[in-house]
Amino acid sequence: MFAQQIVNAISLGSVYALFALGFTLVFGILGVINLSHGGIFMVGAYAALLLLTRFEIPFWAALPLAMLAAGLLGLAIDLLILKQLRKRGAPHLMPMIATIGAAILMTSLSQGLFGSETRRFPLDLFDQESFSWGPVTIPVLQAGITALSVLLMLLMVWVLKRTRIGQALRAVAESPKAASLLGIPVERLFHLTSFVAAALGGAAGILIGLSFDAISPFMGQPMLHKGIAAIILGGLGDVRGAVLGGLFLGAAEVFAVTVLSSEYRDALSFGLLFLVLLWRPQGLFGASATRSA
Amino acid sequence: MDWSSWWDTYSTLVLSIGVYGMLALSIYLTLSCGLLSLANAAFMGIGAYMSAIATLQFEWPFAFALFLGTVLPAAVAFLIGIPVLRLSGVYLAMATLGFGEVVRVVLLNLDITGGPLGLNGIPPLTTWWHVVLALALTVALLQALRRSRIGRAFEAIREDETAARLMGIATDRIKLLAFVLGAAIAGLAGGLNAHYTFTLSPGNFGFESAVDILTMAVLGGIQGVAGPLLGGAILTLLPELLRGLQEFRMAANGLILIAVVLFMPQGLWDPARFRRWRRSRGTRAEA
Amino acid sequence: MRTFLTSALLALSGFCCLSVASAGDIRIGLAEALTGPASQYGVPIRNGFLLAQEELNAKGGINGNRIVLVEEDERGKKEEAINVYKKLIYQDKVLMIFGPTLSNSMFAAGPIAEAAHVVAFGTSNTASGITDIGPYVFRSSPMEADVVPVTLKAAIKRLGLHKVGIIYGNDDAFTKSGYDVFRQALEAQHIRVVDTETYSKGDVDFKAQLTKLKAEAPDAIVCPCLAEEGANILIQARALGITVPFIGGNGFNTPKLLENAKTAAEGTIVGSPWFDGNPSPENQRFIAAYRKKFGSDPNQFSAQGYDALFIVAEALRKIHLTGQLAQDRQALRDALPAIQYAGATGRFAFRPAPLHNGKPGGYDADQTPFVYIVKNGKFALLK
Amino acid sequence: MLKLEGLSRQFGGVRALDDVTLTVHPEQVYGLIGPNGAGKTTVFNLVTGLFPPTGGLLEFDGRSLQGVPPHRIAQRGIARTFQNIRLFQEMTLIDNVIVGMHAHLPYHFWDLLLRTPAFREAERRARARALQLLHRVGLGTLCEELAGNLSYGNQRKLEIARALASRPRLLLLDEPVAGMNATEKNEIMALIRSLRQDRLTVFMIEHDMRFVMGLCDTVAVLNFGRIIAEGKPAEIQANPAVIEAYLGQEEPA
Repeated sequence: MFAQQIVNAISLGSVYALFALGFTLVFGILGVINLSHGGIFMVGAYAALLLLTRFEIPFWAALPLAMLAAGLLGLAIDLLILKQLRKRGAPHLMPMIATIGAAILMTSLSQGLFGSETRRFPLDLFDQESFSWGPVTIPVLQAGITALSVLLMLLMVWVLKRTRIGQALRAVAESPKAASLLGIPVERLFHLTSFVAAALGGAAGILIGLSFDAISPFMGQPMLHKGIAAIILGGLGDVRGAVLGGLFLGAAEVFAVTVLSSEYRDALSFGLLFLVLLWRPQGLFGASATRSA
Repeated sequence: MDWSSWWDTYSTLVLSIGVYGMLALSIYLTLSCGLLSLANAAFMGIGAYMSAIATLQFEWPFAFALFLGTVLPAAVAFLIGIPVLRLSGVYLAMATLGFGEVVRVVLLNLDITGGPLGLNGIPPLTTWWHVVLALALTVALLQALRRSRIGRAFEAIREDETAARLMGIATDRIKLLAFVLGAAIAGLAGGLNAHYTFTLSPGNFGFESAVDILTMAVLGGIQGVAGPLLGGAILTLLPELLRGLQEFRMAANGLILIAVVLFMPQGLWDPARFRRWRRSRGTRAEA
Repeated sequence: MRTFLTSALLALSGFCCLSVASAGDIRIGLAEALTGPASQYGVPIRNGFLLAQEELNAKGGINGNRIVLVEEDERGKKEEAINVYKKLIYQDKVLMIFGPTLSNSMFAAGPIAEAAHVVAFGTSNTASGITDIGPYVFRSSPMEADVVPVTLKAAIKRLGLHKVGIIYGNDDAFTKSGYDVFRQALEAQHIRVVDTETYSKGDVDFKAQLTKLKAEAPDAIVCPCLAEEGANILIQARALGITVPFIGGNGFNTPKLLENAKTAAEGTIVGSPWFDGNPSPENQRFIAAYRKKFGSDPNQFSAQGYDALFIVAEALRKIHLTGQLAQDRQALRDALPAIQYAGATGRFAFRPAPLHNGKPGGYDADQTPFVYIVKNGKFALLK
Repeated sequence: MLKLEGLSRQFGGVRALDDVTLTVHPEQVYGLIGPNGAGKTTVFNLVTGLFPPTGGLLEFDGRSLQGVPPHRIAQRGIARTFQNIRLFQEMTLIDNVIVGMHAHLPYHFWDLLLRTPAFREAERRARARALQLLHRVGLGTLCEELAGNLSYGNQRKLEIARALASRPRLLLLDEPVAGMNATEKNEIMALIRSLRQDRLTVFMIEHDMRFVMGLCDTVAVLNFGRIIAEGKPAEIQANPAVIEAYLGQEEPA
C-alpha cells in the first residue's frame, strides 16, 4: 500500500504542479497574483471539449488549439486589465480584484453557454489503461500528466536559465524599471508571459479533464486554492518551486489521508501554507530571493 | 405598494445591506492601515457560530450572545495577528486566506458546529434596530478613530510604514489594533446575520465570502466610512437588481468589478474627486 | 448616496408583477438554484416543473384555471433563498412555493414561509430536520433514512456482506447526512465498517483514499456521494484494482453516472424512488416527454419536480379557491397531507413528521424505494 | 549625547560600515560627509534602529540603543528626515506634522472614543503647534494642501517640520538641501541656526560643502564605511586624506 500511495502522491502532486506552473510564472514576472488562472484553466478544458465534440477535431490538433485559445484569453486579460493597471502603477490589491472579476465573468459565461453539468471528454479518446508493477497500479494517463508537468517545468527552467529571452525575463522579474533602462522590451515580455502562463493553465485544464470526470464551470475554484497553496509552499514566483510545491502538496495530502485522517486533509494543506508563510515566506525550496525564476 | 408589504418583502435585504456594510467596514479598517487581510469572512464565521451556539444551545440572551460573537473573533485575531502581521502585501493576503480555510475545515469537523450540516433553527432574533444600532456604533467608532492619533497612525502606516515607525508610532501594536477591531466588527456582523438567516454552514464563510467582503470595500472606496457602506449596499442589491439577466447575472457582477478597478480606482466614494468637483464649482461661483 | 439608494429601492419595488396575470391564474412560486454550482440540480428540477406545467395547462389546468410558475433564482445561497421567498410571498403573492434546491437553503427560507403561513414544498431536500421547521413545510424527496436501510438490506441479501468501507464527502450537507444514515443502518445490521474515508467538494483525485480502502479488503464500498464525484471514484477504484461492488446513496441515481463511469459502474447498487428503468407507464411517458422537450435525459431531480406539481394539482382540485390569498393558502396546506398520487416516481403519499420539541412538524415523503443494480451499463431492478 | 563606538554593519558579505566611532555632543551641529555609497545613510539607519549593527556600541544619553525598536528610539528623542523624501503623500501638511506628534498626544483610547475634553484639548493644541511649526519652516499658508502636491524643496522643509513635531533632542537630517536652489538653501541654513539657538542637537549628512562648512561645529568624513577624518570644518578642508577621497569625485551639489 505504501508504494501505491507514493505513486498516488506523485500523480496528485503533478496535477497541482501543472496548474501552479503558469500561476507562479505570472507572479514571478508581472508581480501579480492572477486569480483568474482558475478560470483560464476551466476555459482551456472547455475549449478542448468543444473542439473535440462539436468540431470533431482529432486530439493531437485540439490540444494545441485549446492551449492557443487559453493563451489568447490570458493575453486579452493582460492587455485589457493588467496593462491598464500597470500603466497607472496601481497597488497590488487592484489586479487581484480585477482578476477575481474576470474569473467570475468567465465562470458565469461558461455556465450560461455550456450549462452547469459536469462533463468529460469522450471516454474512448484514450484508453484508460493502467499498468501494474507488483502491488502498484499506475494509470497510463496519470503517468503522462506527471511526465508532462516535469517536462514543462524543465523546459521553463531551461528557457529562463539558458536563453536570451529567459535572461531578459529574469531581469524583468528583478526590476521592470531597471530592465527597461537596459533596453529590454518589458511590455512585450509581460504579454508573452501572460500568454505562455495562460496556455500552460489551459493545458492543465485539458489534461485534468482527460484523466478525470471533471469539466464544469466551477472546476477552477478548488484548483485555484490548491494552486495558491502550491506556489506559496514552493516560493512565490519560483518556477522550480511551483512544481516542487505542487508535488509536496500532493504528498502532504496523501500522507494526511494515509497516516492521519482524510477529514483534516484540507486543513493540513492550508495550515502548511500558513506556517510556511510565517517561517519561510520565500517557500520551502527557494533560496533567499523571492521573485527570482 | 404600501410600506408594510414593502417591508415584508425587503426587510431581509435591508438587514443584509446593514450587515454587509459592517463587514465592508471591518475590512476597510485593516485596509486603511495598509493590511490586505482576507480573514474577515472567517472572523464573521467565528462570530456567527459563537453567537448562534449561545442562543441555540445555551439559550443565553441575544445581547450576551452577540457580545460573545464579537469578543471571540477578536481574541482569535489577537492570537494569530501577532505572528501574521509581520507579513505584508500579497503574503499577508495569502496567509489570511490560508487561515480562513483552516477555520472552515475546523467548523466542518467540530461536533458543536454541526459539521457540514451546520446549525439550523437559529431563533429569529435580529430586528432592524439591532442592525441600525450595531452599524451606528461601528461607524461612530471608526469616525472617532479616524479623527484621532490612531486614525492618523493608520494612514501613516498605509503610506509609509517605515517612516511611521520612525515618527514614534508603535506600528506593530497599531496594526494589531486594526486587525482585532476588524475581527470584532466582522464577528458582530456574523452574529447578527446568523439570527436573521436561521442557518449557518461552514461554506458560508469560505474564500468566496472573503472575496465578496473585500470587493465591497474596494468598490465603494476606502477613503472614508461612506465608501464601504455604499459598496456593501450595492453588492447586496446588485444580484436582486440584475435578476432580469438570469444565467448571466453573475457575469454582470464580474464586469462591474473589472470596470470599477479600471475606471474608478479610488472606488465610487472618492472625496478627492468630490473636492475637485466642489473646487471647480467654487471657482466658477467666485468668477 | 441618498438619491442613489432611493432610486435603487424604487427600482426594486418596481420589480413586482412583471408577468401579467389573468384572473383565473394560479400563481405558484418556484425558487431553485438556476445559477451557481447548485444549478446542476436546480436546472433539472426546474425543467421537471416546466414539463408538468405544460402538460397540466394543456389539459385545461385546474378546473379551467392555468397554473403560472413564478420562477426565481436563489443561487444556492441562504440569503438569496430568503429574499426570493419573501418576494414570492409578499410581492408576487403566490399560493405556495416549491424549492429551494439545497437543504441548507430550505433551513433558511422555510421559517419565512412558516411565519407567513405559506406552504414551502421541497422536492430535493433530503437532510433530516427539514420538516421540523413547522407544519407548512412539505417535501416529496424521501429522506435517506427511508431509502438507505432498504437498499442495504437488499445489498446484504445479494452480496452477503460482512465488512464494508465507506467514502463520502464531508463538507456537504447532502453527502454527510447520507453517511450518517448509512452508518446507523450498518450498525443496525451488524456490519463492520473497516475504514471510513472523506473528500471535499471539487476533489477529482481519490486514489489516496481508495488505496487505503483497498488495503482493508472490504466486501463492498458504501459511497453516499454525488454523481460528479461518484463517477471519478468508481473509475479510479477500478483502475486501482478494487473489484468489489459499490453501494450508493440517492446521489448515484442518475443516468450521468453510467454515462461517465461506463463499465466501472457495473454491479453498483443504488436505492431510490425513481429510476429510469422503472417500466411503469407514467414513468416511461415522463421520460419520453422530457427527452422531447429538453433534448436530454431526465434524472431523479427532474422526476421529483415533475411529480410534485401533479401532487399539488391534485390538492388544488380538491379545494375551492376564493381569491382570498390567506384563506386559499391555508386551504391548500390543509388539503395537501391527504393527497395520494402515482407518478413517475411511483406511489406517493405524505407522512407527518414526528413532533419536534413537542411541536408538530411538516410532512415527509412516504414512498417505497426501488433497489436496483447496474447491469450491462443499465439500471436493473434488484430482485 | 550620541555615541557610536566601533560600529559596524554588514550586508551579505559587504561591509557597509566598519568600526565607526564618533560622538555628537549636546547642542552641537555635527556634519557627516563622504562620497556617494560611503555608508552615511546606513549610520542614520542604525541610529534610528531600522536595522541592528553587526558589531559595536550605540548609545544615546548614556543608554544603549541596542535592540530598541525604532518607535522607542523616536520616543527617546531622536527624529530624522530622509534622503529620498518619505512624506505621507496623501495626507495634508498639517496632518503630516501631527503624525510626528503621535507619541506626545496624551490621551487614552477611551478619550478618543468619548471625545473627552482631554482629547479635544490635546487635539487642539496639536493643531496649533503643528501650524506654528509649519510657519517656522515657511509653509504655514499651505497647511491644508496634500503633501504630495508640494515642490521638492518644500517637501524637504515639511520633513523637517514633521521631525521637529516629535520634540526631539537630536535631529538627524539626511541631505536637507539636496535639490534645493540657493534661496531655499539659505532659508534652511537660517532654520538650522535658529534650531541651535533652541538648544537642539543636529546631526546631518550633506554633500553641499558650503552648507556643511558654514553650519557645522564638527565634521566627520566617511569613506568606504570608515571614518577617515574628524575635526573642525577648516581642519577637514585641509586634510589630505579627505581631498584624496574626493579626488575624481564630482562635486555633487
